[in-house]
Amino acid sequence: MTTTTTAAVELRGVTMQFGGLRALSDVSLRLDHGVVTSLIGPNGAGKTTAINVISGVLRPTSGSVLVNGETITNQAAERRTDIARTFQISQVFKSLTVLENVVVALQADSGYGFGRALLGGPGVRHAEKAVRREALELLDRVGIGHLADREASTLPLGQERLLEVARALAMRPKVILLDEVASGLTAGDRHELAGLVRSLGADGYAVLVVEHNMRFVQDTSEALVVLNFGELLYTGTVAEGLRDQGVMDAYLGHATTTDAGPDEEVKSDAALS
Amino acid sequence: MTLAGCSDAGGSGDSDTYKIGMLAALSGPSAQAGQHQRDGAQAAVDAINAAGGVNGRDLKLVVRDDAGNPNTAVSGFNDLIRDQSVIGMFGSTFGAATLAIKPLLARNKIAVLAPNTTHEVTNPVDEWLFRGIISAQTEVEAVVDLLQQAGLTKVAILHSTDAYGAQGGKLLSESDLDVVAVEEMEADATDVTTQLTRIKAKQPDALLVWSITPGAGLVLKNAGQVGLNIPMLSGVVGPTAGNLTAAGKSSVLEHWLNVGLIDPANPLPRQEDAIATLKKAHSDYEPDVYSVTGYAGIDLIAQALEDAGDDADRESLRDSLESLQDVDTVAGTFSYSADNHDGVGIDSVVWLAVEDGTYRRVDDPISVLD
Amino acid sequence: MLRKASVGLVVAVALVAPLVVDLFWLNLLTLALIYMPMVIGLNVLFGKANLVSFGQGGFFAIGAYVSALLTLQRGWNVWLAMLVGCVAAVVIGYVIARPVLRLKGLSLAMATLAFGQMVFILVQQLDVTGGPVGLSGIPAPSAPGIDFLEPRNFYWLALAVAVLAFVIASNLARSRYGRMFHALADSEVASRSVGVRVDRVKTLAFCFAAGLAGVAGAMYAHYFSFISSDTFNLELSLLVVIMVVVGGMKDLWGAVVGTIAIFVMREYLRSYQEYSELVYGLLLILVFMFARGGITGTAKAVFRRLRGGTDSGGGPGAGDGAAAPVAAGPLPKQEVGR
Amino acid sequence: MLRCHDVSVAYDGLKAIENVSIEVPAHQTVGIVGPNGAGKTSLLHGVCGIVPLAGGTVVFDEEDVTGRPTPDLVRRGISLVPAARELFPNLSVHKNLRLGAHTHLSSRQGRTQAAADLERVLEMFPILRERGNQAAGSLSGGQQQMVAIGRALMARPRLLVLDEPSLGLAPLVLGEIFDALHNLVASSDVSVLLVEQNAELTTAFVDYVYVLDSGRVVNGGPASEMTRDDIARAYMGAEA
Amino acid sequence: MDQAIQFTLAGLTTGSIYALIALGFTLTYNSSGVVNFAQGEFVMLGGFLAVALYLTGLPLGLAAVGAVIGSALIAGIVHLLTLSRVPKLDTFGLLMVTVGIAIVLRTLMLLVWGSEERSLPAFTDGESIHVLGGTMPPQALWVIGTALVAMPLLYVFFTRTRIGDAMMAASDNRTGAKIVGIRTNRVALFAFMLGAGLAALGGVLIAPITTISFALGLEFSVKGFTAAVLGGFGSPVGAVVGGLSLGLIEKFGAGYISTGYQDLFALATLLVILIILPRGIVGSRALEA
Ligand SMILES: Nc1ncnc2c1ncn2[C@@H]1O[C@H](COP(=O)(O)OP(=O)(O)OP(=O)(O)O)[C@@H](O)[C@H]1O
Ligand SMILES: Nc1ncnc2c1ncn2[C@@H]1O[C@H](COP(=O)(O)OP(=O)(O)OP(=O)(O)O)[C@@H](O)[C@H]1O
Ligand SMILES: CC(C)C[C@H](N)C(=O)O
Ligand SMILES: [Mg+2]
Ligand SMILES: [Mg+2]
Repeated sequence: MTTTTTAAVELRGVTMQFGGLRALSDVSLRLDHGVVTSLIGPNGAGKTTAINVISGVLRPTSGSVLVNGETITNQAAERRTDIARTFQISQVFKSLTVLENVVVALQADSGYGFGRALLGGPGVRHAEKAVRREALELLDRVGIGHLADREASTLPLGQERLLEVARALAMRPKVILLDEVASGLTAGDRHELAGLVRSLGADGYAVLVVEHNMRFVQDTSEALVVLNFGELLYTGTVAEGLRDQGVMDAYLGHATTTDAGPDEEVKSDAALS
Repeated sequence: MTLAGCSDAGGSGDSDTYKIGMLAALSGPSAQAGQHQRDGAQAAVDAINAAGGVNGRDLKLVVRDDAGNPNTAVSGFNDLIRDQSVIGMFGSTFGAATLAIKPLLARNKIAVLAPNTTHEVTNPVDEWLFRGIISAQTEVEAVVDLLQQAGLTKVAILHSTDAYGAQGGKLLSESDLDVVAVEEMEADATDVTTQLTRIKAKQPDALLVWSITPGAGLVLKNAGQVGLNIPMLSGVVGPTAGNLTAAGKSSVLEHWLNVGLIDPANPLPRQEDAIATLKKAHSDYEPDVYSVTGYAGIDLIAQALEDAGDDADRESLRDSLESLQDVDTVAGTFSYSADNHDGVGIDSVVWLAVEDGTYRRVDDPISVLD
Repeated sequence: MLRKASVGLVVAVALVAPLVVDLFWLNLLTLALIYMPMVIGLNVLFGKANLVSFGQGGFFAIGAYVSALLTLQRGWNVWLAMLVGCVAAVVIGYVIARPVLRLKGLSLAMATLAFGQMVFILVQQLDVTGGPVGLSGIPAPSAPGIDFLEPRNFYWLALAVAVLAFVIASNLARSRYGRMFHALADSEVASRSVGVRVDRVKTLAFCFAAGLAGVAGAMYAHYFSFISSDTFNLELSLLVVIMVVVGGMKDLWGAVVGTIAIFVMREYLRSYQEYSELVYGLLLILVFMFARGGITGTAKAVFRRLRGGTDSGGGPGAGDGAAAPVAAGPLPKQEVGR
Repeated sequence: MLRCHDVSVAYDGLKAIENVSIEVPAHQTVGIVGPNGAGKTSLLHGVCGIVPLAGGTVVFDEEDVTGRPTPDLVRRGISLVPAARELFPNLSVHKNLRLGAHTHLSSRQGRTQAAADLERVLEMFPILRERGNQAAGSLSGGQQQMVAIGRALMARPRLLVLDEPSLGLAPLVLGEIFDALHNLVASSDVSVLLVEQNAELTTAFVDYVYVLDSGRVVNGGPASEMTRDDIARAYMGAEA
Repeated sequence: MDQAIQFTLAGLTTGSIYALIALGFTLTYNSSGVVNFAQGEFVMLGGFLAVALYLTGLPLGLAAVGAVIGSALIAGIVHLLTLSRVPKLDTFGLLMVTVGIAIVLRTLMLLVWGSEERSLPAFTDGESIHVLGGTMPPQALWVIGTALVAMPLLYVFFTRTRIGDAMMAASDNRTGAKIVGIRTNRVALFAFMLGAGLAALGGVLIAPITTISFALGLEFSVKGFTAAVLGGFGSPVGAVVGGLSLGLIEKFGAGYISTGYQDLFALATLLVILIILPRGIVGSRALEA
């Protein structure tokens, strides 16, 4: 882990409150370029919330979000073009084809203007052709190029996940946040996806992987962040993290604990763990 | 009721009938007006045919629904004139619809007799467009005269937002009366107590109600509810006979006065035949302004056809309409000329008060107002 | 192939029709063509971006009155006035887009309905519009050698405008904006996350629809030469929605088909007097019960079935075997991770 | 208990599964495995009447229930946990769970029973007790999955149909759920039809496995006799 | 001051009718996602049936009850013929079907009962009631009272009864509802009938103070819909709050600003409220449609 350079993304003391519930409590963490980080924790620990805060879907109650050292806490989601993400509960554009899903992301904040869109013409056709080619490459990269012309609503679960990954890549982001992308994939697909994720790290992206499958975590990540009831439980390497007693107690099992954390309301979560 | 449209679509132009086109608001909120008008026109056609027709030929009414809407009126109009054998037209029920077809008449060379009070129907005069009822000005003139005679000059106005109500309201408020309140209502409103409350606060001598059906009926109901008990007057569209029955013994009725055309129970000599025919044809409602104008319109067209002679066509019908003089109809005594397409004036007005839940012609309207 | 053929057929019919039909049908077709841009606009707004507007009648009225008044009272050239009428609709559309587009679904329907009704009331109440008595004598457009009072000539004009509206709308639908409309309709949060400026894109769609309604209104005023407030009531706005949905929202052709179908049906039924509304209502019910995709959607579905169901209904080129679920599902992923 | 014979499901005229025959004997657990897009979900939805069958028959409890609407099947004792969860997002967690017992709530006995069942479900997923009044749509992904499973249990099914129940569940919870399901099958007359990507879990849990591929059953046998290899092949290019 | 009282009374009376219609919207929407634009026609149908039954010589009370039940039965038949057969349509498709239903009902009423307006005698005789200087007909008390009783009943119905739960579930997620054994078709039918019955009740109640005419349905539908959205679509409390607010806004706008602009004022207020509170005053359950 490179702590000397500026972090690709940094959360500083982020708290996210939903009514009486504190989904994130004073969480600080960082993602670095070229590093795949896994974020794990029990159900309801705040993992998706963290992704929502980083990607701008949610504004934190307090604390700040930095990208490349710049504070962007209040920037709208659509302006955070350096940050791409997938959704735990799939959000593909169902009425578009698989290819068009990717094209939307490729063109969202660039491309010809409204006037040219109305007039059409060879310039537009040319741009369209180019972007389709590019989209197809991305689809091939995640392995669903052969589905390019299918309507996304007809995809089975597994392929929806891969499409979301392709769509995220299409933004040409610096940071990629993957929320349980491997869930619902067959072991074989998961294995291949792990390879893809590793290669993203190697390509210099800062990648955040949220997963419940430890095999996938081990296969993809060097860094590990563990959340528990909205609190940071561990940051460090994957290898050490998975052996950490606290992490085992809270998340992986083997033993139960009554340590409920400071938040009154979520005490009984502990029983669950 | 028959599906009139099915049979005539072919338009065979058979030489033993005269086809008269009619545009009417048969659907939409004011369907009652259009339907009564159509019923009246049909009754006239049937009566004329029973008496041997015109120039030995039968009349035939071809009706199109325009829902009282200007743009559908244009389609209806085009639908009617494409049948070359339609020789002249009557309609439409509402002024705005008539105005929408006004620009098309000269181009299609077809005369239209319009049962509308709306000022613009005859201003400017269009060669092909004739008015078949007293004008808004005439109604207003009659009311203003009467109020001045009665010394009730401090008045309030409640008018509907359609063309009839808006124009009447405007003319009244520009008159010499001392207008203390002008309130508006939708003709199909369901509650006007607020308007009446505001009016009551101004303490006028009289209330002038200018609204197409069913607006006036509601005023009648709501006035009692807010305790507004002053003389009320309306133009040719007042509460319907049904409204009067429903209102029962409301004290509001004691001082209600209508600019009218007929008293069904006590017709004028020129009206007797028509009223009898209308009553026979439609026993479920009393003849009203709409059925009466429908009836009178056909009478006028029939008279013009007769004048035009055996080989009447669209143009000669227009010419003879324009030269009609002193034709007695149920809606008044009509005379046209090249620069006057209005037909009737204030002498065709009949004053109607309410007695025992129905309209009665009164010769001394002022007495109703005190 | 088939598409090209049917487009050719439509064009041929549009070109030949005015030469063979009588005045009644010519007027009906002209009217349909006049309304068509408005329906096309709503087809894009509703069918693509899933933003419903029950207030298009308001923009139609703005186009009509602005253009009519500029010519009647200011003596402007008709063409210029129509253009300004359209621009006025866009500007008003822009002003209300921001606040109104934060709403969705039924709330949006209500808000736009309210807007349309507010315009209606203003038109009814203001002196300058002539209220229910209306404005008469609105001039027809003029061009050297062409008399637009001649109904056939106005037909050509209306046809030209409708075609233009169709072409730019179909360009738009196939452009990156068209895709973004779909995307934000499917998932706003995902759209934002891939960088779609949702508010801006929605506003563009809304203004586009407003502008086309404005054009239609301006054409309407100069065609009839008479307008009055009665025309611009709620039923007009509802009628536009009905045309869009009956024609089919998924396809721009739906706007064309829907406009003509509803016009022809309504006007043709008028001779049935009181019964016309009954038939109209029944037809509406039947269309929505049995032809969910509207006329075009149903026609497509039927056609697909006739062809033996090899098309998965996906985008262009989806008609080959690769789209069949059985074949497509389990293909091995050779290239993952390369 | 459940016999599907030559079942087909089609979307827009295109078959997603074709002539699939499977059987779930009473008191047994049956798993269906196969690659993404094989048609597993389609099969479950066809059985439960969520999508219409394009062919074949479904017999439940010796009675032909082909083409019956879903609510009827629920009343006969078939409960589905769909992969898409299909919760009532705007209703509270409690309401969601109680609605699971909807068909029993008309009798007093059913209501007391439901109250006890609710207690059991909340013991199984204590976090749901905490979140009782929260709208189900605002729960975390895993929490929603718990509600989906809990809701199905509330119906006291005799055949529990689970589509990828492990989706989004943390390992600890997952283990507990499968333990609980195991106990349920052992202690009552519930049968289970399970679709699950997690091969270890599946083979450990079920008595019998079918392998589905490209819309057809390509293999099947008692879980104990299926080798790891068989299963791995079913998932295509598996690593183990 | 007297005027303000008078406007308040008028506003509450009119608002109560809006509230009843809005409650009907709420019912059908909550159980089947149907925004029933024929709701206003059922107001009129109720009124017409009551008049027709009354004219056969039935006592007023029986005629009223008969009209409400009759309207609900007719609604049931309509639903079975139409909406029951298209459970999969989306909100706007369903809405369009109800627009068609409205047109058909309106025309049938016109053909059966003609275009003449109808009315009923007041339920209770007596002079206008004087309240703090304002007056209102005794009938207005019936109207207001009924709306105020209907709201808590419906609230309890939705939140405390099994069938109420089923309705909420069915509208929230139809597939989900089927999965837990709810017969969504029956629920939808029942709700449609109940909603129509409520609307018909409104029609019966106002028949003595306003006009019953085939043409007024659309107006009532629009006002009821407006009220429902204003209060928060899908919430029974919202329906009543929205209905009463709309009635008051209209009457005060008309009373203190201008009767010509009364609707403009009401619509503008509605827009502002929606923009500030996109989910209505009470808060809608219907996030998106
Ligand atoms: N909009 C919301 N309103 C109320 N509570 C919320 C909301 N969103 C999330 N929560 C709560 O915040 C907590 C954290 O949720 P989050 O989705 O971040 O969990 P997670 O770690 O992603 O869990 P999982 O592994 O189950 O996906 C949960 O208890 C959840 O119920
Ligand atoms: N609504 C639909 N419309 C069209 N095709 C569909 C639809 N739903 C599924 N399919 C197709 O049917 C096939 C089987 O899909 P299904 O969802 O049953 O697979 P699955 O085995 O459950 O996959 P997964 O493991 O990814 O969930 C796929 O090819 C899919 O594309
Ligand atoms: C007096 C009525 C017959 C109304 C009249 N036709 C008008 O609208 O102008
Ligand atoms: Mg999560
Ligand atoms: Mg599946």
